[in-house]
Amino acid sequence: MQLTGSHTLAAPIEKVWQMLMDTDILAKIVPGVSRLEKTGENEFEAISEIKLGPVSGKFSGGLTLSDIVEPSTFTLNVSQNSKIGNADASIKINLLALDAQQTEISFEGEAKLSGLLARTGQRVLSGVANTLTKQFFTNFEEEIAS
Amino acid sequence: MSNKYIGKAVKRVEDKRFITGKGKYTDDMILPRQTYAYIIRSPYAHAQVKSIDISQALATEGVVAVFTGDDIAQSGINGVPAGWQVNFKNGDIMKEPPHPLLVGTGSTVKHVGDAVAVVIAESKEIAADAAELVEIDYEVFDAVVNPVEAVKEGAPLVHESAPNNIAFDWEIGNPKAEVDEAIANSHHVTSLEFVNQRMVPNPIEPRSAIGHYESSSDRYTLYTSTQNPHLIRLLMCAFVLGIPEHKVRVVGPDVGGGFGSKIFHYTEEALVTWCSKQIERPVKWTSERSEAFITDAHGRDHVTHAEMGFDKDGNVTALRIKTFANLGAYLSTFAPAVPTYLHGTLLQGLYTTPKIHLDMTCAFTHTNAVDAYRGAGRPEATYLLERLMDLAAHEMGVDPVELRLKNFIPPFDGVNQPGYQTQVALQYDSGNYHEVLRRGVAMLGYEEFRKAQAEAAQSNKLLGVGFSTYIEACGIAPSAVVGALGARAGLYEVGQVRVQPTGKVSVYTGAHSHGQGHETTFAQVVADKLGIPLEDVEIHHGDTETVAFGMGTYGSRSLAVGGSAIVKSLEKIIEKGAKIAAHKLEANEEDLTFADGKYTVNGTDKSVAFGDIALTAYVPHNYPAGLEPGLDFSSFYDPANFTYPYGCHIAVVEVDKETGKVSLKRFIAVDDVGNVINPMIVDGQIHGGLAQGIGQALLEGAIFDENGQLINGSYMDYCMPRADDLPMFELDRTETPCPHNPLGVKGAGEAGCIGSTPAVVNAVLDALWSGGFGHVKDILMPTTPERVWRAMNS
Amino acid sequence: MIPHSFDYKRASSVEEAIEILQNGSYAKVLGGGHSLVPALKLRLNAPETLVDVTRIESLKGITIEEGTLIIGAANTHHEIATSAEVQNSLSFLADGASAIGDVQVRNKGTIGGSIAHADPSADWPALLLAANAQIVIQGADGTKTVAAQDFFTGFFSTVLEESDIITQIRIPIPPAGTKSTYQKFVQPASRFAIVGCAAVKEPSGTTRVAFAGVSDYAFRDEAVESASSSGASVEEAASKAAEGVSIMSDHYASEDYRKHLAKVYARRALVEVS
Amino acid sequence: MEIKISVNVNGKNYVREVEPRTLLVHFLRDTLRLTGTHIGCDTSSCGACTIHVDGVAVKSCTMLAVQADGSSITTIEGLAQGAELHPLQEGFKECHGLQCGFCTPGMIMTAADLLAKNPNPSEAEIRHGLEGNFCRCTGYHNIVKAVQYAAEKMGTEISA
Repeated sequence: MQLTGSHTLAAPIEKVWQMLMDTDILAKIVPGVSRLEKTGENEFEAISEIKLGPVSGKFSGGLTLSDIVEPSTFTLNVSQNSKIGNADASIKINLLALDAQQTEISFEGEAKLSGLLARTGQRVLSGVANTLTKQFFTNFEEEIAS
Repeated sequence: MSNKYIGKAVKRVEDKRFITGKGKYTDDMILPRQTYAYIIRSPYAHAQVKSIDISQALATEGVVAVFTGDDIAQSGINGVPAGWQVNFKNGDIMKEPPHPLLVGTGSTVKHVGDAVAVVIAESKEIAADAAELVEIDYEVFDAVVNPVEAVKEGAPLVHESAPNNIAFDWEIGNPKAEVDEAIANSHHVTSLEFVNQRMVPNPIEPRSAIGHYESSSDRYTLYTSTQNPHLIRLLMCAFVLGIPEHKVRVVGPDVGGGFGSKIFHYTEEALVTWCSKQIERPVKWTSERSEAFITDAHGRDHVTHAEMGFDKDGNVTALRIKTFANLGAYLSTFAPAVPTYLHGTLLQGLYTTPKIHLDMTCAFTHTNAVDAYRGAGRPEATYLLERLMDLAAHEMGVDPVELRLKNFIPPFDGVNQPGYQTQVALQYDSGNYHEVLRRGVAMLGYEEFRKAQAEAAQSNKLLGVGFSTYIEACGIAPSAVVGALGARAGLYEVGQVRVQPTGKVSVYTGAHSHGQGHETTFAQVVADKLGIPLEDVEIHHGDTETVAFGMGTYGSRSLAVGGSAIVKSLEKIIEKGAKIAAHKLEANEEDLTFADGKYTVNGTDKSVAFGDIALTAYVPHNYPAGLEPGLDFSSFYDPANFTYPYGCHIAVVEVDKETGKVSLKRFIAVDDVGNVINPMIVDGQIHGGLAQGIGQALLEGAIFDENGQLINGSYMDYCMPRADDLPMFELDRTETPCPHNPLGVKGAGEAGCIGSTPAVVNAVLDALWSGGFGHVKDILMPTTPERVWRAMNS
Repeated sequence: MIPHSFDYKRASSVEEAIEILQNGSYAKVLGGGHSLVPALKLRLNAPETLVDVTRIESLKGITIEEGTLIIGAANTHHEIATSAEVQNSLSFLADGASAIGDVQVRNKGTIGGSIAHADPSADWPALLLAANAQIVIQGADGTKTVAAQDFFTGFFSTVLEESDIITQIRIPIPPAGTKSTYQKFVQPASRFAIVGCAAVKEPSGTTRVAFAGVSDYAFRDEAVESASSSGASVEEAASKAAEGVSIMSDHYASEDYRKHLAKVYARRALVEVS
Repeated sequence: MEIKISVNVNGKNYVREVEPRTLLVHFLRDTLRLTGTHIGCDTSSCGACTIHVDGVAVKSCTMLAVQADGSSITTIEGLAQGAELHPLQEGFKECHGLQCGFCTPGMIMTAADLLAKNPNPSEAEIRHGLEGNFCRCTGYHNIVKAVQYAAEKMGTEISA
């Protein structure tokens, strides 16, 4: 599953970067994540819960940040396991200052699904990707505004 | 002798139980003290099992046992082998890593669905709940799913013992240099690269198996939804579990369809048998559909580059093929034979092609095993030939019917004219190939169709016609031949006829019916040969305890081989009966004629009925001296050759130019399956085969993503034909008897599935060509609306 | 095929159902069950409680009152497809209902369950959008009526709160001479819409066009509507379909093919109502 | 926690305790041992489990047993009137509308619902009416004929 998107946030690049590097904020804006605990340098344990229509699943696993180039890019690696299937995603996130108050955030990556999710969920996967992307940016905007 | 039943559309005797809900399929059984197995399967296509923690599951109330691959390995069990060995071109031995029943700690899973642990519990609910408590840690590796990619340098390895993922390579036909030269010298060469996609057989009954070990007798019974119980017993006992065969009974009760996928010995069969011994209770496993998608063997999956050369008159000069066949992660029972002996040997088709060469590479990938699926190799050969024929006709601007007629092998009956020796090892038995095509074309109304097509070409609904002619090698086969080709079993069949004292007849056959209607067709043969009512005959099959031996049902072999075995026994019965009759009638045996159920002294009205003979055989008070009592014979029939059904299939489709959607408007099939015992059942077999072949052309196909996940692994995504996807079929047949078996039959089970696929795809292309899209050479199967739309807009 | 364990409660009134839904456990409303039960069987969801609302009398019945067609939320697709009230007033809803799933699904699945579920490829949402339906919702704080256009908020998402029950669907019967249609391009395996286009054209020229299957959720296509309402040709109006929305894709129909189909089906629908 | 349900199946009343999660098809097959109703998939797609609940065809794999409480159920075992086969059962036999027999009970129950709603269906209506049932053996040709046979026979019986 390809994950791509971009969005302009009304905040300076430094602030956006700081927020992304802040575990508590990251936990709030990544859709579904309910808990993020630091387990090492740029390594976290993540618990998430996805409820989408008929599907509701609890996932757990790791989240790591790599290839960090402040304040412009890093890669978010997520590995989440559940009884209905596992998701492993690697997403490269880029920040670009449009002006002093506006930052374009874009990402590109791929999520690999396995198990029952991969086998039975194809019909709605693109919708899931779109929805999670939208949620991410909405959450981000809300967090900036708060 | 007049036939009362043979050749008649006798209604099926087995139907009564099925239409009243009294069929007995494996999952319908609940044995006393039965337990339920839930198999935990890898969600990854390629990963190492780092650790397995079963403690929580084991502690769950109602859980009887949990086993892992380590337990299996400790009891010295290696895994399931292939049933056929095909060696490399250079003579090297085929790579054959066994398929473990459960993948143990430290080992790698090789496809999504590879089994890792089994939870056995008092109920299926408890088993399913406890399975969630088993914690398995995997380290995931890259996977490879495509056979062309798999053999490239550096591709992820499926088995360390198989470098470059090559199980074996193989070739057949004329020397490659001769074929290269003939292609080079051809006036026209039609070349095509195409994929024969992966199919999921999908019998509607998911597989099920119950292992039942009884310590009192130290005996095992395995109930399993299989097409050949004896072969399962042979493989499981001798090669997997090491149990003496006489201690094992395998029963294949009513089986809800197979289409090839239930021929093979699956790991689950050995697993429930083994587990049952460990816990001394019956263990049942029934596949769920989503589980079936990732554990049943799939079919087809070839990537091919083919070239067909023609001279300036349109005669085929040569055929050159390079194919990569995907065998999946493990070698399933028949897997090595399917792309080779069941495929390469059919590349002559119905044509006089003088030079043929196939170069085949068989690859391991991180996917389910690929094995025989209805037609098994022969549909792949037919698809290749018939797509090339229609494309060549299009490219050369000649009529596809004329091109075929020009290149057909001339008629021969195999008696007065010899069989036809092909360039690819086989000798065809008999055939009149021109006739089936002429009949099909007449049924179509070819000229009128082309007029209608020309009119439709101006509209948004294009019309197309596709032709296909096919031949298959069925009724496998002479044991000596298949043995020389690498089969690890003989391919004869067993038929036992037991005449009861009252003249009723019990027949035991090693063929296995899972929809084919053996209980009726075989009874028709027996009733007519003995001149007794059909009701007096009962056919028994599917139980190793009652049937001496057998090779099961697949490859359209049941009647040709199994039926012939029964006929051999009937001949022995009649011959022995003649001795008894001669004694009773005080006549010479040579002066007797057996017909219509009685022995008559020639030229007199003195006769004795078959029932009297039967009674005398068992109450031998007044009996020929030196003759054994009883009337019960068993025969092993080993055929002299394959049988060669053939036919012509014609599809008419409508293509919506705006959406690319293909609607099948008509389907004409003229088949020659040799003599026909029950035309109703033969037509039914053809219908079913057509639906599956059409399904491959229009709807079906497994899709693996690059990580080895089957992304359409449910009926929500894997499209199969429904009632409203198909028209009524228009059938006709010719009957050219098979010259080398006593019934003259050739086999009908796969025919429909072999000819129909290229007919439909050719029709789609013909529609496009008529609509001004002459540049389109191929559309991947299934020809989904999007693919057709893209082809038109490419 | 074995769901996780759950409690089952059968509500005899909407109030009782709401009360059960409010008791704190993770509860799901069970209508016909044809979206929920398959998910439970595959263990894709594990509610603690199911509240069966299908036997609540007030959720049944199809009536016409003062120019409004009122469909109780617990009516099955089959009941709607064969209702004389529906056939006579808004026949495209009957046609649409009979295009859902298969016979068995239509015999058991309910309209309320379908729209609460808000599957992006389901037929009802598009039909109700084009019909300008109102959805009556009863919840802890009383009853409210929400326009279909406001009801569907996203991918499998609606305005429903966790203890809300859909009680009725109210559809204004359009003026005489109104034409309507539902054109569906079906996914042959799932029977869901790859593209479903519902169109209603009133004698005044006012046109409503809604799509199922195209985007993350069913939507009214305002560009097509305004073009059509203002007298653009069918071709021209249809060419504006599905622009500016995120388009779904899967192995059966990619994004650009689906978009193309939306335009084809918009045209076919508009031809039917013109 | 088990719940007591009472159902009438093929004319017989049963009161049983079931887990709420028990699917109706499992209740029929495992508890009542009526194994003519089959399970062919897990996504409510194949129709092998089709039965009649209160007179209409439903997929018993997509219904909980508790939902059937108080209902009247007919399964394939209850379709014949004593020894006399239902016209559809007869039609399937006469027209060779079955091969392996696994989809057959569901197919017959669906066809019975179709004929109840539409006693004289066209070929297209029959094919459409069977869209919720897979048959992998017959190619549907003879199933369509079997339904036509039954429709004709039932029509004659009614008019006679």
